[in-house]
Amino acid sequence: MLQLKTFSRGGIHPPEEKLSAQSPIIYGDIPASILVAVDQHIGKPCKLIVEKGAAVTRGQVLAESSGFISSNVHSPVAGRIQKIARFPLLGGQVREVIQITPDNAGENLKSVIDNEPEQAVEIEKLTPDKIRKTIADAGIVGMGGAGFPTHVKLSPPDGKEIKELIINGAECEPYITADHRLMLEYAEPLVKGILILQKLFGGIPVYIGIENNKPDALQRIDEAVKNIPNVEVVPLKTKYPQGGEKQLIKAVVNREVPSKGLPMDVGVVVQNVATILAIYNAFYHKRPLMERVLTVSGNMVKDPANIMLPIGTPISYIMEKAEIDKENVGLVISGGPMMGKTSFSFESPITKTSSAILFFNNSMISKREENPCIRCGACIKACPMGLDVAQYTKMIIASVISPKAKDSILDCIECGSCSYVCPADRRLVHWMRFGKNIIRREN
Amino acid sequence: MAEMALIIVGAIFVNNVVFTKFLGICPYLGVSKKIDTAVGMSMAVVFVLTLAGAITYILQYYVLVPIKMEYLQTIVFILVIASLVQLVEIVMKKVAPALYKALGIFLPLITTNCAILGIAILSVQSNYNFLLTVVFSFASAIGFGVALILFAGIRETLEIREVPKVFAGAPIALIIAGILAMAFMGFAGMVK
Amino acid sequence: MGKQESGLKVILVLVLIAMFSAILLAYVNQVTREPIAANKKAETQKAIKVVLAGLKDISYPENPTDIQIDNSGAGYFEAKYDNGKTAGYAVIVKGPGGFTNDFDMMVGLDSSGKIIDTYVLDHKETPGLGDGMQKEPFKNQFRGRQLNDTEWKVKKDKGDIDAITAATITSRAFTKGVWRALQVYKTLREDQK
Amino acid sequence: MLEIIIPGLILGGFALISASGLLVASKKFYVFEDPRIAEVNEMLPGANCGGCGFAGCLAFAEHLVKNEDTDAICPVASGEEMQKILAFLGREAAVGEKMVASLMCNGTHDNCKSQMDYAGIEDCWAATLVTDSTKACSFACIGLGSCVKACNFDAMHIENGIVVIDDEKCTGCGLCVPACPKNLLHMRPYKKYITVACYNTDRGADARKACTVACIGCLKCEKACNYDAIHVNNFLAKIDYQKCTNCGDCVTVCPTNSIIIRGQEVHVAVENV
Amino acid sequence: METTNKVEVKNRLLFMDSSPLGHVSDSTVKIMYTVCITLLPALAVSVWMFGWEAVRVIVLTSVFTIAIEAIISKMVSYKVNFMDGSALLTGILLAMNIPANSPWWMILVGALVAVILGKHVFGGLGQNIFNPALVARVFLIISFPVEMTSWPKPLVYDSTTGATPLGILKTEGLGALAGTNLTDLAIGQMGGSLGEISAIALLLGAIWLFIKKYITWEIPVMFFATVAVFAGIFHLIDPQTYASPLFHLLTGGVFLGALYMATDMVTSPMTFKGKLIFGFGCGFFTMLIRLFGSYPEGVSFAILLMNAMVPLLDSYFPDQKFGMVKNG
Amino acid sequence: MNYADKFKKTFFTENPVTGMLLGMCPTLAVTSSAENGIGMGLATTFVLMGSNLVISLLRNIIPARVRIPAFIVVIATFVTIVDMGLQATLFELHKTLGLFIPLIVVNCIILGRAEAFASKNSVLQSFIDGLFNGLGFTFSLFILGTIREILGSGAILGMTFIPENFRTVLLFVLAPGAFITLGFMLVGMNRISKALGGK
Repeated sequence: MLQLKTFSRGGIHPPEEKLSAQSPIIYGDIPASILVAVDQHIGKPCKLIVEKGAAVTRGQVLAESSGFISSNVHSPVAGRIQKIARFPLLGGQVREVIQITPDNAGENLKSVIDNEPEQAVEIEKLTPDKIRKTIADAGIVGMGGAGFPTHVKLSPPDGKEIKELIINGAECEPYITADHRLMLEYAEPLVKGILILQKLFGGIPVYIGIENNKPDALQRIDEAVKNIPNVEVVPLKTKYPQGGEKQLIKAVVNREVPSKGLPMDVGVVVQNVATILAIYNAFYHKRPLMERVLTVSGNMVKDPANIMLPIGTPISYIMEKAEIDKENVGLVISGGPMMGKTSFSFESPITKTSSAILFFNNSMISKREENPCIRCGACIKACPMGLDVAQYTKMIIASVISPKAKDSILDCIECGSCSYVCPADRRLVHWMRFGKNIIRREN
Repeated sequence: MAEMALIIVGAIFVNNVVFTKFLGICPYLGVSKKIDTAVGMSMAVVFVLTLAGAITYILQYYVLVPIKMEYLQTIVFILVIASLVQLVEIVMKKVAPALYKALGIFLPLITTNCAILGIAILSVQSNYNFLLTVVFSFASAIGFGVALILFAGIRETLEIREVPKVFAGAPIALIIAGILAMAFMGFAGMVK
Repeated sequence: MGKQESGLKVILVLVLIAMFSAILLAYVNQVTREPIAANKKAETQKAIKVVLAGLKDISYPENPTDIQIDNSGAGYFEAKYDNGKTAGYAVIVKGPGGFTNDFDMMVGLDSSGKIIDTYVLDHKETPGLGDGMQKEPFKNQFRGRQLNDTEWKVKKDKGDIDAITAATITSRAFTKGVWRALQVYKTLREDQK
Repeated sequence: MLEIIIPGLILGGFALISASGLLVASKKFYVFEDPRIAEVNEMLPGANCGGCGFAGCLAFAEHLVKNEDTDAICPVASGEEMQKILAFLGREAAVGEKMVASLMCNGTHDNCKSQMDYAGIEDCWAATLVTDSTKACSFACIGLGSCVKACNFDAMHIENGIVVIDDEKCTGCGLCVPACPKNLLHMRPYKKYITVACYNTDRGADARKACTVACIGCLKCEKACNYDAIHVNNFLAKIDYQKCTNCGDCVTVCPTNSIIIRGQEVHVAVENV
Repeated sequence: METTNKVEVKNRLLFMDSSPLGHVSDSTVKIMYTVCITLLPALAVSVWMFGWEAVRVIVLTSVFTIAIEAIISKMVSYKVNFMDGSALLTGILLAMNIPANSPWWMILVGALVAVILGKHVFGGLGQNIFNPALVARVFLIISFPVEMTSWPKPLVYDSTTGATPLGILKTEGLGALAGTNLTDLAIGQMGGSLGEISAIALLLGAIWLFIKKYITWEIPVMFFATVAVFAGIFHLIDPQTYASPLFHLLTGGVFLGALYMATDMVTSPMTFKGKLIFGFGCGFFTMLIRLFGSYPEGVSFAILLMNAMVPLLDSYFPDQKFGMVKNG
Repeated sequence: MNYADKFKKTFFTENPVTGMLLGMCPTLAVTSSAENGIGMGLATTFVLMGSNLVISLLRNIIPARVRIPAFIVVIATFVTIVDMGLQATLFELHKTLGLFIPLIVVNCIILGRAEAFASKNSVLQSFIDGLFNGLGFTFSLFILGTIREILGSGAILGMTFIPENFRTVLLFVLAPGAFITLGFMLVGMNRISKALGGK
């Protein structure tokens, strides 16, 4: 067998725990209350354009993009705005949220979606500007977790040429299987979405990077793209954090995004599988980003599943459906255990970027006490960015950060590999994040 | 040639100025907090010490010995060194302001760096000829630099290690110097 | 500090201070020169007295006579009886290759070439170890030995000398020094013949 | 005699050469440096705290000497000292009133409950990377002591979940103000001790739910104030210290005890009413 | 922390922490004890060679270091876990660095120096610059040269003492070593400190550490290679005076030093280039001292010297960061 | 000025060695025995008193620009006097102190006191300042020398007190011991100073 591609430096192998890999995507019901967060992306906050008490329709814009790096937010349901107030989101932030009481609470999402059949799209006639505008209007953001507005990523500034498009199907985080299921069940729509982006950049080569721990998805996508020119599936060796943009580019096209640079600096755009599906929906169903598939898993979940839900569904709804005992839940993670964020409220709604919700009981909680660093170098070996994490975190703790270290600290992708392997239980990622915070505050 | 090599190895390692001769301890403790300043200081010492070695040799053998006033050695040497340092300071301030700013208050400290006077007197005592005096002064200064930069490297990491409060600062610096001196004792006997 | 003094004054003050200092020092020097010289001499005297212990009614020159043996310098005092006959020699040699450095030592020999005693003038050997060469059990074994009746090596090197515990190198250097002194004696004897 | 005179002449000669060499050099390579910088530096307290916005006292001294800046103030030096320095430089001083840092929150563990089991790094900024607030009120003092670390004068301590400031030790350097991720610290005049200990701009009901001593924006204080010194904006009262007279009327009327008297026995003053 | 715990009792709250929330099962304690265990073969050989005396030394050093660490844990403000294996490891390594006939008071001094001067003045575990066991060894060599240079003879089990092969080489020259059998040296049949003697047993233990990835190849390989090359050059120039490379590798502390002392995580560099230079430096200074210095053995001095250079190596020879490659 | 207070200060909190870290070279170099320490200390004290006295006398005459050379010449004069005087009277001590007698010139304590005190204060005060600082210096050297002598040679002031068969920790009379002992002594003295200051 050929040597599978992967990125060259660092990386770890956490237990995969893909418990829901064989559970087909199920469709949730419209919950009794929808909480749409006003800001679900990175960039300029958007502008609220609805008021309390107003009636809204499905797909209506609730908050408008307020600049280039910003994104619209749509109502996933028809209903009435109950309240606009600050509310804890998944990941512990308290932000403005629009609470909507849906008119059709209890209706299954499947029937809602089936009401919006696929329309024919003449790809050849789409202009790049039209494509970008449709994507921007649909409020599509990177759905892998970062939430960066997609149309911005697809608009390289003058002088930056995009030579390759990489579709991120690596899904390297433990537990999460949403993208895996999407690739299995939505292969054809995904290909259609990919073709739109390929058209946008004038038929550039497209690589779909999928880790080899998902052989069925590899096979399925491979079949779907067999007859399409210039689109190729790239099987990757399973290694965390292959799903990180920089690592994926290194693995697939063997180029390194320069420090402080963006993928477009090496002529590449990376898009997540779920984002591609959202793009497909925007064109073929004229449907803005209103639903997403997420994995519900963790040791408190009896039947780990992949479920499609309207954005804004409170997780208490999921807990009810999945019969999770609230009393015993000690830890809720939005996203995977390596990079996901913890949440403190059961009422927090899911957002565009929630790829998974993991519920754990207290056994998962370890109040790790930091021990002294014994300079074993495990963190450095594990770091996919080649950073001297041990040294930098000590600088941050002592608040004497050398100028050279500052650049490096900002290069950290917070993948968690270092903390994961540290035998001294040091909170390296948290310190690195804290260090970034200090450096940003200084500037 | 061999003698010169021995003098160099001897001055840098075996009889290191700081670790075995106890010269220049004040700047060793004072200017070793940052590698950059340590490097600057080392260069300044190399420059001044070599120059002072040469000048004091000339003074000793062409002025003091002929007129049989060796007892004026200390006073003449120090007067010359002090003036030399001040001269270097004045010139550097004008010619290389960046370097001057980096070394800051430490240039005047070179005057009271006993390594300078100590090495000058030692080379006279060792009866070296002019060339050897210069080489010896230079090598001694390099030895000082090696000790200083090594030590500055350690102190820079100490800043991010959790040294107990009671030992922080001078005590730990001295203890490290002690351990380094222990390690340097390994070179004992290398130069006969 | 504020004002700038005139250049002339600056120079003048410094020159005056220097001159005054020099004059003071010159005076002190005049006063102390004698005692210092005496002290220095006394030290050598003391060493000679130790290494030539037992020889009575002797006289020797003020300063050692330099002599060249196997590429290294040495010096010696020739001690004479009142009647002008050689009583013995106090030889100053270097103990080559001590643990840390060479050291200066003095070896006393009687007119027949027998070692009377040894004395270390200046050394940098490890206190408590190498400086055992100044102490009794070690020193004693040299007394009375001659060039030819002894293999001048430490026992480890298949010689006759007991090394100081854990200070073989020092012992070896010391032995070599003594041997050198004996060479000096040999040379002198040959010259006289 | 000659033996004494000659060394004198020789050493004098050396001195002559060195001194004239130095003199020539110092003329030829002359770099002007205002001697006043050193003197001003001597007059400054030498805390090197950076509260003035410069990199240490020497840099501040250099700034004072080189710029005609009469407003720059060393927060550590008393007004008198500052005046002395400016007088030395021949300028009129703008005398600053002593300011102290003041916390706009009273969300102790009793008043504002924790709503999570925070296990991350013990630092407010680090905590904000995980959550907006560990307490029910998202505006509340996190109480992990970022400001305490920033304080060079041992004037701040964490007590019962919030920071307590010692007005006597506080020099008003203001370094703690940017150190608070929740923007809860502000500078108030030392002598004006009435302060709104809340920063919650949520509606009254929401605010009250989060914390028992939250400002609910009821406007009672605004009405009670005879000096037009307190105003409610965005459901939060704010005192204008230019006008405040320390009369304490607002403290009396506040239904949630969110306006308090600092630097005195806070609770006694409130309960007496 | 304390406050959040208090609230937890009444009203259970969700756990909030920064990612990642998973963790590998390795721990400092596990690493320390693993290293201790891999030293067992070498200890066994030392017991075979020197008998109960060796057991006595091992027990004393371990007990002393742990006891001193325990006392210190009561005196300092930072947390010290004296049973975390680091004190035991220091103790065992110290035992391996001293002769089997060491008097108890010397072991006590060694343990004091190792734990206090070697570690706790710097702030305890992980903060030290120098390898504690080596600080102690060098301290003892300098302070008690008599005790530290009279080594019991192997397989004799009485109080006769002799010199190490390197000691003989230094004082009596190569000729005195004519009958030495390299196989004996590899097994450990020679005079020396407990851990100095058996190259094979040390290698055996170290292989396990390699497998566990607790040590990497750079330092030991560079160390061995430098010693071999250095010794080889001199041996080629003058085989009558200078011993063979294999002799230099198998005698003295090269194996112990290269595999266990120089690779000590806390006091060795963390970067690839740094490790290579570190290994080279250790070998270089070892041979410099062995060939030209007064001490017959230079491994401990060499490693201490290189320990001092670790901060410089770490900061001036960093690993290449991601994104620094020019894309061709 | 409160002399008693100042005296206490120069011995503990502002001790030239343990408080201000001045004059490290002779401190480390000559303290292998208490006797040497005292000798060095007293020699330094003499120079310190003399130079303080003279510099204080000349403080208004010496121009700022040649301040350092002028001070150093004065100091060097006294050092040379001590050098010659010791050689003439205490020859053995002079031999052990060796190179470090001329190096008193560059002992930062002396120039430091000249700069910081004598050039600004009256003659009597400067003289007393020199005396106290010198004694403080001597005190530190004596303590350090005593510790090293006890540990390293098993003797106090040259009198051996341990039995013949016992070992001493040689390292303490060697160079590394000087550094390490002083390091620990600083910790001890800081503790004492703190205790005294706390009263």
